[in-house]
Amino acid sequence: MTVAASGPLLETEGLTRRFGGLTAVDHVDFQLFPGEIRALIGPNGAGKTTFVGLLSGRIPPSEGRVRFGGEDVTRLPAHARMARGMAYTFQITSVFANLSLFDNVALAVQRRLARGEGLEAETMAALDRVGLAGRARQTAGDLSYGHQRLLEIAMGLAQRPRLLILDEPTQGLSDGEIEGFKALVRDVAAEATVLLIEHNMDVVMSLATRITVLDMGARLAEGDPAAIHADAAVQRAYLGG
Amino acid sequence: MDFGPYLVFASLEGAVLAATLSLTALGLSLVFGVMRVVNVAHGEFFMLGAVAAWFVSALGGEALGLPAWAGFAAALVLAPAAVGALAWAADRAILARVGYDPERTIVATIGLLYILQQLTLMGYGPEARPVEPPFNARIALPWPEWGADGFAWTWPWGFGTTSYKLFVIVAAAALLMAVWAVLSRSRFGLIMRATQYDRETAQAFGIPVGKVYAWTFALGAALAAAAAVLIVPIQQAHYLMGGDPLLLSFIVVIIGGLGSLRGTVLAALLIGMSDGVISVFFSPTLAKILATLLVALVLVFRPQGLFGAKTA
Amino acid sequence: MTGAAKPVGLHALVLAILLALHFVLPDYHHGVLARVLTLATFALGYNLMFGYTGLLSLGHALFFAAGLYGLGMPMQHLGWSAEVALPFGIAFAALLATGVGALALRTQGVAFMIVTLMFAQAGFLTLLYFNEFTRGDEGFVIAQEARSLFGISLADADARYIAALILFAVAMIATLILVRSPAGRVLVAIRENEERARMLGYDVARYKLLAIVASGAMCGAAGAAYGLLFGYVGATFASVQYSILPLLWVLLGGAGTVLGPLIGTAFMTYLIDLGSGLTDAYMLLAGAALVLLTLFAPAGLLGEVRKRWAGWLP
Amino acid sequence: MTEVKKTAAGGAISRRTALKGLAAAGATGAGLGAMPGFVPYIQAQSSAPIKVGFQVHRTGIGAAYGRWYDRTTLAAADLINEMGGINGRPVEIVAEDDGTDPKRGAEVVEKFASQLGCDVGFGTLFSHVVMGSAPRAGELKLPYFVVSEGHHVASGALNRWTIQPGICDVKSQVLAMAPFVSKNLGKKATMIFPDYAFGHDHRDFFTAAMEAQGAEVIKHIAIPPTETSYSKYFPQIPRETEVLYHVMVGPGVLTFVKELGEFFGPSHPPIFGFLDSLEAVDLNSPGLEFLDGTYFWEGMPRYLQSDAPDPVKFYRDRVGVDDNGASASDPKDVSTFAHMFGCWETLFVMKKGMEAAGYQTTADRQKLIEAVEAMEEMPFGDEHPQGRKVFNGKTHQVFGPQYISKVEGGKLVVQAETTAEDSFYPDEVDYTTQSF
Repeated sequence: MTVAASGPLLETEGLTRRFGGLTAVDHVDFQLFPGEIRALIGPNGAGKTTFVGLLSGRIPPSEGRVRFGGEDVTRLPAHARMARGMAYTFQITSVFANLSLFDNVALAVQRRLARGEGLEAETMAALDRVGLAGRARQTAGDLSYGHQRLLEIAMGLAQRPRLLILDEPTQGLSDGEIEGFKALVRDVAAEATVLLIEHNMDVVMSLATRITVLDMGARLAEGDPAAIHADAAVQRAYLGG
Repeated sequence: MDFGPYLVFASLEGAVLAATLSLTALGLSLVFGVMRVVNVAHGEFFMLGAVAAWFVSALGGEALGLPAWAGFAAALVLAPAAVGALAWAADRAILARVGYDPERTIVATIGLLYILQQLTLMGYGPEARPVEPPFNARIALPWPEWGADGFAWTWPWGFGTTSYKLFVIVAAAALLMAVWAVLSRSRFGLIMRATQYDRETAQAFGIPVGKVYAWTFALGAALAAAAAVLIVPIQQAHYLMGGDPLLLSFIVVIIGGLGSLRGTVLAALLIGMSDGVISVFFSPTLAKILATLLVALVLVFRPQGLFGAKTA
Repeated sequence: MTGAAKPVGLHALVLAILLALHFVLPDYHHGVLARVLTLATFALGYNLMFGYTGLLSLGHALFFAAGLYGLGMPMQHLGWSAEVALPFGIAFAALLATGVGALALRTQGVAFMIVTLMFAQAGFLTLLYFNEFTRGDEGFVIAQEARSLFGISLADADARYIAALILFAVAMIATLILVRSPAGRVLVAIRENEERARMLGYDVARYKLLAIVASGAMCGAAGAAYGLLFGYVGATFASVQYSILPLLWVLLGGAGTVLGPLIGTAFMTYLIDLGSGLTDAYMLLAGAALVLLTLFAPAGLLGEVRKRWAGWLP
Repeated sequence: MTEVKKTAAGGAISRRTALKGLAAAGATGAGLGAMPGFVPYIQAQSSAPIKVGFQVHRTGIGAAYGRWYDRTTLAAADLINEMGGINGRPVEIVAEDDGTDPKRGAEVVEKFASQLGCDVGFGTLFSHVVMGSAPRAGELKLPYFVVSEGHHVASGALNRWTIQPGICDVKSQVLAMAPFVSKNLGKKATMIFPDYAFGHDHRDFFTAAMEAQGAEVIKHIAIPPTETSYSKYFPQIPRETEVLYHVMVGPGVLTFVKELGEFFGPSHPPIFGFLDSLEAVDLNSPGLEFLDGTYFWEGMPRYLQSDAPDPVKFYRDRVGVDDNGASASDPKDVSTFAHMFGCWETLFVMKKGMEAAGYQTTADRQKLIEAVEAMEEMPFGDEHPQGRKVFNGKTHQVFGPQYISKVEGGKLVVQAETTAEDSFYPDEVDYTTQSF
């Protein structure tokens, strides 16, 4: 990882996606450096989810490129990007509802284990980290919503990603759960770079080391939390002024 | 027969298939589009339509002494109504209870298929029975020819059709127009489309989704039965006749794009005509193989159907 | 992994019972069970794709027939021995499954059903078209003398049963190992939520193809064994009906359970066999049974057991 | 796999021992023995009926034939029982549906042999069911009498236990037809037939037979079995066709013939068809008027001929067929008259064979086959109302008369009758050299 130490972990150039006549993401240049907790914010319809869809490979771009760890991954399908060290947690909880918690997390773990050795231990460790180890044999669909979000994060962690993309992770969580979540992300940041799409400004302000603001599919502003807080353009975009 | 007349002849035959197929497929497409279930018993509703037509016309002819055209006209009304009622009952008794779960519906309708086939075999018998067409004059067709003596009309050997086959095409077109009018102009059509578009929202707006489903299922079956009544004077009613229309309807629905009336009709035309035209160029079984593979490859390389818009 | 003892023990017990039945069953049921075991292997192959991977194919008769003809044609026309023809039949089915899979997997859902159905129908018609070699719908009989493996005649009732049992046992154990392995977990993940599996970094298309090829090979093995054990090769086995049957067997027994296919096949076979002794309307009974099952046991016989009492069943 | 050998060989012995033990336990009604169908049958006593396992197409595409095969068989069995049965024992027909499916057919044969305690298997028509069932009959050493008209028996594809003594095969039928067709109707024939093995027999043998007559078949049109409309293939009939030869089978036959008429209108060439194209179909169905003046092969004349001899009348009467070949109780229910006589005659051959072999128990099955193989001449009479027959013990196939009829005034009137000798062809197999 000599490259990553100096250069960006993730980089886009002129990334664009059009749906029919609508341009959801419009020539975005974006850089994300190792060790950051980056928040991606913007009003509804700003193109945040489309943008991370382009990053993760769920959506093919109309134009532009994506580089990950110095490698051009624009043409790679989603699964190949994940295999290179991305992890993605869904905005709408998307665990395997009919499988046990163990199987859910084991699926995240087993891909990088050569012969399945240590599968059980690693899986349990990931579950333990989000406090769900005691429920390993339960069916995921039976969990409460908050617990399902935690499971989703456990699956992200279990992949040991270089980049963890969290799409609105605190949506629907209680205040208590949000506090726990924040601690978890700070913990994770020691090992992985985090890209966080988030509506909850408290979470953003307390977690992010840097913030990127999208509006109308374009990058509106970027900076540390204090700078963004003070940015007039950002305020206009949010307040519709 | 020369190539030119043969091509026209085969196309005409294809058009008859296309006409009844578009009705049958439209029935399947409505069920599929609105209820999101695969009705494997759809072909059996087609078969029941044909069998009911035989009963009505035989009864009308023997017991009441009605002429063939009156028996046929009665069958055209009564058979779809009876089959529709049966489908309505099947929806209430079975499909509604499995909650229109896609997989369970497939198994349940396979079960229904066996039940309907067996009951027909027991009540109607294994024979293929004919229904007399209301009229059936052979119409020899002329072919333009430029010979040594200039332009002339010739009458190629075997080049012709029957008045009834032409009637089938016209009647199917009229029925399609009527269905189109119901779907696009009537309140029921509006409610159906709303349910198709978004079941939850429709429910929230007070649309009785359960009732809409039952009526849609009945309408779909009635359309298949109507197609069968039209075709039964050409092909006889037989208890195993449902397989082919089911298969072809599925193909048409997929190629035409889900829930699109225009697409369904166009796809039925395409399938019917290609069935006719391919038979001009190849030996019959080879023609069937090629037509089958063609359909498969169309689906493989245009999974959204030929007429469906590519969704992002 | 914990809890491995129960499933392994159960399946060993089932095989032991099947072996024990060999010694005690009356002739007729002994013969019926040999056929059930062969066809249950067909169902196991189907289950791999449908029950575990969630791919509903309506064209699996193609793979059964590929094994059947892959074995039968070279034996009939080239004088191959069964020892060579059997693996050839299986390989032929697997190869065909690779081709069909590569094309059909570009589609999903109902389109996938139709495409597989169309390929199978084209295969069926091809058998009729080349009737000079295949003898079309009438098919052909494999001579009794040729039907032996390593000097054991499979036309003999005892050898036939044991051979069918070995076939089934191999297929069942292979299924068991696969579904309990990491790869099996991925197949289930694809069935449950394809997009999520992809976003965990799995090459979903490759796993699906793997499932089709494994499924095709297993169904082909069943087809080849059917030809060898029962001596008849015919196009009927490539017809639509034989694509629907494994779906029914699997759904009846319980999709996504290892023993479900055997239970479903045996249940349906005996339903028809006993039913036809009672009434000509046995298909009415079969139809009614299907409707009742969807109403009251939607997960299939074994699936319901797993849901209610035995969550540990693989 | 060497282990298999041990298990299988060892199994053979232990399996029998175990079964004996079970039978002993079964006497107390315990265990499996208590379940229906699990008690092994007990060898028939001398007064018990002779059980004839009757494989019948009650469902599937053969159902229209199956119904009439059923009626004919029961009528023959009743007659045999009135005559005092076979070797002093009554005959019992044990019917089981085979679904017109080769897998189910094989299962039914197994059921006859191992479960229902039948002495012989009998009856099936569709050739793929015969092919699927025959190997099992051979393995179970069950005499298997088929009534299928396929060439599969005489071609040598089956085994010593499978025998066709009651109906001629397609090869002999078309051999007998070719001289008439080429002399009276035309030298250039176009053939339309189903793309089934049955159709291929017609294609191969009739084409060769025409060539032997100095005539030719100028076009083959094979119709795929999944087809439901036929007109689109008719333009392939060449203009120079002098005679059109058609044979069709399955539920689409009436459509096929009707569309043929619509295609030609008033100017059709001479037409020669096999009545298979109209079995179980009323000749006076709407749309068939054009058939007037065309010719048909008939296995046995459907309409009562003015000069019909007594055995023919007797047979029609016993089966319950009216003068038009329909059910005596329902004139709309048309029989499969051209084929179903085979069931009647086969049962009488079986009777004769059992009497010659002194058949008592299933242990005498081999003697039964040998007795039938020894048969040759079968004279016309109540037992053979279709006509005098000659049986070939080597090929297990019978040969007999064929009828050529013309449609006149909505009825089939016999024009010519060929003899058994007209339909002979060189043997293709000698089953008597095969071991049992």
